[in-house]
Amino acid sequence: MHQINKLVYYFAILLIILSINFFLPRVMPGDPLSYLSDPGADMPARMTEEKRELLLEYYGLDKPISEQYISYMVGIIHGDLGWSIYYGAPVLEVILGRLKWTLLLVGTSTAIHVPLGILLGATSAWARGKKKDTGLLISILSISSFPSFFLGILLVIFFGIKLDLFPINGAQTAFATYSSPFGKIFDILHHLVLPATTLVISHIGGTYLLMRNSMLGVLGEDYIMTARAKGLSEQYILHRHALMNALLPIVTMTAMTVGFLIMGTIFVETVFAYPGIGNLLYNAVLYRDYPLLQGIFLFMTIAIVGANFIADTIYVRLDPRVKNE
Amino acid sequence: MKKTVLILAVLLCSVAFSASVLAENDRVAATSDKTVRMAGGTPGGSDWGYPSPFTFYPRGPGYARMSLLFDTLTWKDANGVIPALADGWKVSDDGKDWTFYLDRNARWHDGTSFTADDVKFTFEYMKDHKGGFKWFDATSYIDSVDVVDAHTVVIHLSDPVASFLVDIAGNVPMLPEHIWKDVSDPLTFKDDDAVIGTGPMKLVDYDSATGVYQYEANHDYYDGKLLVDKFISREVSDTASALQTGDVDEVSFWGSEITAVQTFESDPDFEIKAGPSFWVLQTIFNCEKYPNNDREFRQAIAYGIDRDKIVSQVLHDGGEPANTGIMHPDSIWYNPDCTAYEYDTDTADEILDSLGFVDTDGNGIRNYPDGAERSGDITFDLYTTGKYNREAELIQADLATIGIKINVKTSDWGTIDGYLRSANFDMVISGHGGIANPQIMRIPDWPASTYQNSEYDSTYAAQEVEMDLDTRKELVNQLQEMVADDLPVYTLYHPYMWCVYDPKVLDTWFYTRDGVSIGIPLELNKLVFLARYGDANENGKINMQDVTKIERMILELDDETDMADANQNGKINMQDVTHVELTILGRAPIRTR
Amino acid sequence: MIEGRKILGSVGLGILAVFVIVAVLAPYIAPYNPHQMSRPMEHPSSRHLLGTNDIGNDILSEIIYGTRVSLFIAFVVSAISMLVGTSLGLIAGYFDKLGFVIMRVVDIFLTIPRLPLIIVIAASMRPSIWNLIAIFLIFGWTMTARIIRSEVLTLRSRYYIDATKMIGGSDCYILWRHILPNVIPLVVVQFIMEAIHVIFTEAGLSFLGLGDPVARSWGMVLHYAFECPIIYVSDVWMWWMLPPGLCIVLTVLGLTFVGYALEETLDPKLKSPAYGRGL
Amino acid sequence: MTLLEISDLKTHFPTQSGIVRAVDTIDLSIRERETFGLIGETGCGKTVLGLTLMRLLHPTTTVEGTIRYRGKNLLTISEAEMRLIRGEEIAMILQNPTTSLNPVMRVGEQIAEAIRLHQGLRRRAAKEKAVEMLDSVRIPAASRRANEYPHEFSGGMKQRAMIAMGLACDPALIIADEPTKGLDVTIKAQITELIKETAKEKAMLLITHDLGVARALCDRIALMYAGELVEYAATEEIFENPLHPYTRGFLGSLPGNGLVPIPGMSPSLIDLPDGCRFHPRCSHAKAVCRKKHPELIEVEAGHFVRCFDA
Repeated sequence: MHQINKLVYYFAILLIILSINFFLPRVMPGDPLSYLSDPGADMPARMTEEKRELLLEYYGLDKPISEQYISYMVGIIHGDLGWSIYYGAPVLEVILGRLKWTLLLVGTSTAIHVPLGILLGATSAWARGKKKDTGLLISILSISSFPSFFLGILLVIFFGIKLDLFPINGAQTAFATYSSPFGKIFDILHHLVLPATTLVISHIGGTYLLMRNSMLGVLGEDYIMTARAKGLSEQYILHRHALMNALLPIVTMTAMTVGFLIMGTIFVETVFAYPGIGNLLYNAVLYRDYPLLQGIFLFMTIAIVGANFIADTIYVRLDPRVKNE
Repeated sequence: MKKTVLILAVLLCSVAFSASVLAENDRVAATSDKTVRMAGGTPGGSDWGYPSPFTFYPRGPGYARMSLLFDTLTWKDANGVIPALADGWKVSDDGKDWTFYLDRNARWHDGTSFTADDVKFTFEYMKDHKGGFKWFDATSYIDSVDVVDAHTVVIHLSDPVASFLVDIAGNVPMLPEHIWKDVSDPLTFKDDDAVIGTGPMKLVDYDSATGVYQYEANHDYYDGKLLVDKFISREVSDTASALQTGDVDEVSFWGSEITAVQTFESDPDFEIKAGPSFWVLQTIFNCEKYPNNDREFRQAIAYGIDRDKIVSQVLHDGGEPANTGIMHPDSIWYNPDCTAYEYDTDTADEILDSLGFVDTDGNGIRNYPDGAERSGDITFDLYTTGKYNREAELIQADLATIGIKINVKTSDWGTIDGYLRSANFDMVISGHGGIANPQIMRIPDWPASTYQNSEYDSTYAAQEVEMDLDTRKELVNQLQEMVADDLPVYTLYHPYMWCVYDPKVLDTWFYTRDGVSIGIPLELNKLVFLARYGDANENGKINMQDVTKIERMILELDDETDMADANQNGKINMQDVTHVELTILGRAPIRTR
Repeated sequence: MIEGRKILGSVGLGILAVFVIVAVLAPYIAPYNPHQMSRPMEHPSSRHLLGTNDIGNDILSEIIYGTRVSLFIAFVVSAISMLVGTSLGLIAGYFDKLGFVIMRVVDIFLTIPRLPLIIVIAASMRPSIWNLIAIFLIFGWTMTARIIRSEVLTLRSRYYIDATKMIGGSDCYILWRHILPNVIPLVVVQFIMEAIHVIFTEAGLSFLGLGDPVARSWGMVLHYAFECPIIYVSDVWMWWMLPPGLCIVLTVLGLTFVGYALEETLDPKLKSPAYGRGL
Repeated sequence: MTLLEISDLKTHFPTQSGIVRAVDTIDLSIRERETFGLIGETGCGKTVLGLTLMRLLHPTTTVEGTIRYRGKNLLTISEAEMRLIRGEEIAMILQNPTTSLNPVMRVGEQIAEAIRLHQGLRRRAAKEKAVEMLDSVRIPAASRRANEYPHEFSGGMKQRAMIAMGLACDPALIIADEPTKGLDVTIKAQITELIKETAKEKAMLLITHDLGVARALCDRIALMYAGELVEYAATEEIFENPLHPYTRGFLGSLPGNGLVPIPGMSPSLIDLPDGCRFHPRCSHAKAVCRKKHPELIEVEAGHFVRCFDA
């Protein structure tokens, strides 16, 4: 029953967001063909009214809005996200082209910042009140106060320009030919270092603080005392008893911030010319590319709902109490 | 704990370092081919679409990337129109029938010969798929196309088109019939076949996400030897540093980016070429809405805007105050006699006073006269996209001194376009490119769509079909004067352009006469990749001794050339030829005077 | 650590105080009007301590006035979010049926991809300060409402509220006299959290060019600096990019310290000196 | 024979508002196989005494005096040595089984981990031993229950599990902190019975405020007030012949004795009254009680009292 409720709830949320996402771009002034006539670009692409109408018809934008809405919903059910007007390609293809890079970037940074944040948070809590804790706390609070784009710029200046250690443009060397199969992997990793570091630094504070607080709470729990009374070693208690319990809120938080993690890369993408979903969204807004905008929102929503679902599942595995409720 | 962090950090660094070493090796390995890399744009702005004629994004850079693969009948170099797929051409007296003699050596990338059938097919295909070629609607002028023989084709127009050689022959990419005849929806056709053209480059790879294009040279090109093996256009986060760190070999700057250009001036590793942008920034007035519907009011505003200051403060002198008649000073259409509204607040005040706009409540802002459509302080919104905030701020300050209050509102182009379309605005700042071609002055395509003047419209229509260049120029001059006097738009400035490049990699960069195609102010003209015809020592000049055969020479014969035919045997007497101008690049026409 | 918390809190307050003073006294402190123009792109000198920007505005003055914009937006948004969020949280926690409805709305808001939607709205509206504030407010109240509600639920289960009810206290009276004072500390922490969030997001949007171009915040100064084509190939970043960036960093740091100190003081669990709870 | 000898023990910890003198000069000894009851109101420091013996307090706590266990001073040995004593030699059953069991770990595993640690058994063997232990504290279907999580246990079962955990490594001394707190009467009786059985073979320090339980289980009883012992003697002696006014008051508050509460509140351990610490609440307080701090004196053999009146 609980599961069904949850599903109904997710479904309702999806429906609401899909609708917002259909109507919002359409109430904004301008239409997808505006970009075709943007004289602010470095070239006039002139379009006659006749051609405008032809294109509106071609993209089905001349139909009544209710009809568009229905065909949009039907399309989604069939897994057809439509055709991106600006990119002239299937929306799914456009999104997937960017998604791999976003996932690489977000995935790498999350794979580093979550464990590292947990580790540091636990360390800090374990050493509560000692110099180590204070030092960690102040330094992590400090680096977390850097907006990601500012941090990225500083990294570019120092490691990209001054020291010339890392590339600062893009996700890989453009169409380089590699001497070994690992060349490409290394090249991609090399390009990944600075953007991923930026994301790790700007996200680690959240995980760290939550973990520290959660751990402090757990360390105050009676069962930790019980474990100590059994003569278990501090390390063992930390790993076997405290960590598991302290991780529970981290799981929830990480899931809740998935949307932010994915979209937050837009700043890093801008600074490092990294291809990703953030810039895609920005362009989709500028070009009023309705199908693409809808596609990105759908994807984001699914990612968020999916992450919550996964978090729920993991939570059940981690916390036996939830299962029986 | 500290140990763990340290180990992690070291790990990161070592991966990075080994990667950099490996990547370095790879780059060295890759340079056995001669590769040219250019900065295609900044994040989100370096993807210009799949470079088929129907899927590139209809912007200058998109067209330029497509035009490397697809040739047109004619093309342009630094001096003007040159032959491309057509070796030569002639036009009938009424200007309606154009005969093109096609290059016999031209081949499609798949080896098939290019023939007159392809030309006929191209125009018919575009007619059948109206709206498909978003870039330019070429077909409305064309009546029919006749194939005379495999290498001769006649294009019949319904009305004469004065700019036919540039706007249509030099703009419409030729399609291979054997590929496109089976394609029903060109907007979705993105196979490898969709990029088979006759051009000097072949597409190797394209990635929309990263905005990277990779081309390889078409070494079988019919129109000259290629100087490079590969060409890459890629996204960079910062153009100046990308050039400096060697991520790219060529970047382009414009306008206020002169500051970046200056940093390269003293650098011996780089060379700089300057060129015109054929672009203007203008304030668009709503000629249908009070108070901007009053011509004199608009003139007062024009006097009240200090364009020199905008050029010096915002552009850092990387441009010039604009021709109030719109056409770019470097174009042949430029009318130097348009009213120039020299900055003069006294004149502006006088006009406003005489119109009854007086500051009655003493708050420093003029008031609308009693009984007018609006009342209270003169205040209205100035819309701009984020790009021109700086200019808007200056205008706001300038107009405040003549007692007009402006609220700067920024919005994206989609929104502003909506306002323009519905004539729901007071003033908009917006740019306009391609001002080397009178076609941009057509209303209502032009953003000044609220301007209504039947004389203007008829003059425009007249110049469109006027085949005599001088007469046409005169008509275009009149159009410019009307714009300058009536001020449906008030032009602000023309920025300059620069390309900064590493001459060791490629040193043939140049700016095209009146812009690539219909006025793209880019240095990315396919001719930069071609060795100049007969230029054995590659010094950029043709070696006459290398010219062994001239297949066909085209002379623009007029009355004066006849005079060189002293013995009147119908042939020119070479001793009368005082000057031979050889146009560089490709197989250039030899002009005689 | 007890001392450390106090020190951190005071340092945070000190930083914030400096910025607030700068914001309030901007016209007196700033050497120039931020819109006044002199020669563009000047290097730092005695006339312009941080040089001038691309159109000749004094960068120092721009930053000083930017303090006003950045802090104003953060303050207004956080204050209104706090008011709305707290009220709705109180109501939702106290009245079950209304609470259910409010919490479903909150859930939906929390599931909507927040940053993308903000970007979509901001890009099409190209906001002025007030538009920005409105955009932030759409989402600002939700987290506060949720947190306050769960706190109210905890408080409500405590006996003394039932007791008050038995002796005839009205719902309003209970909310006002018994529940509100107990959630105030939490509200203050939420206020700070929201302020940090707003400062970051506003700076980010401005950096993308979606801020108010006329009332230039720190983020907007950074935006123009980033747009400058020689920012990486010259030393310009040192006086044009670093100072506004560090202002953001310091403000957030100040808020973080204060928030942290408050939180530590408030949470009895974190205060206990011994491991055991029963002590 | 004396198993544990505490002398001059002081446990103080610093807080923001001042130093908490939770255990302030305590001397007592526990003999082998003896059940020793430590009784006092909430907040008198009896749990801290238990934790002090286990050395489970925060490092900032200052502990003075000596705790001699089989000749070793527990306050001076290394942490590693101490760990070997915890659980194996001295086990502590913490109060409040609901929070003292790790919610995300199977009960069997929680018992087995101490066995694995101290007896070096492998996982499987330790598990079997844990089941055995659960069985011995009369948990039905022990092998199934061992695989369950604490939230699946009832309150009484959790307490049994706690006891099983304490007994797992066969310690010489068990410190049981309020083992019957919060249980309803029938369960309490069962648990008391269980403790009585197990205590036969072992020494036990039973910390409680439940005199009934103490009387049923203990050989000797000590009463603690405001960080110090005020009276201790054999169980029957305490009940028959209580000498300290606090003891008398405490006995008087028993349900069987008319439920007369001691007036006033126990003092804050930070701000202790001068003189006798009980004098503000004592109906017999005299001038001397306000000024001088009474010593613990042996009024009869084995019966110690801290009162000028005794």
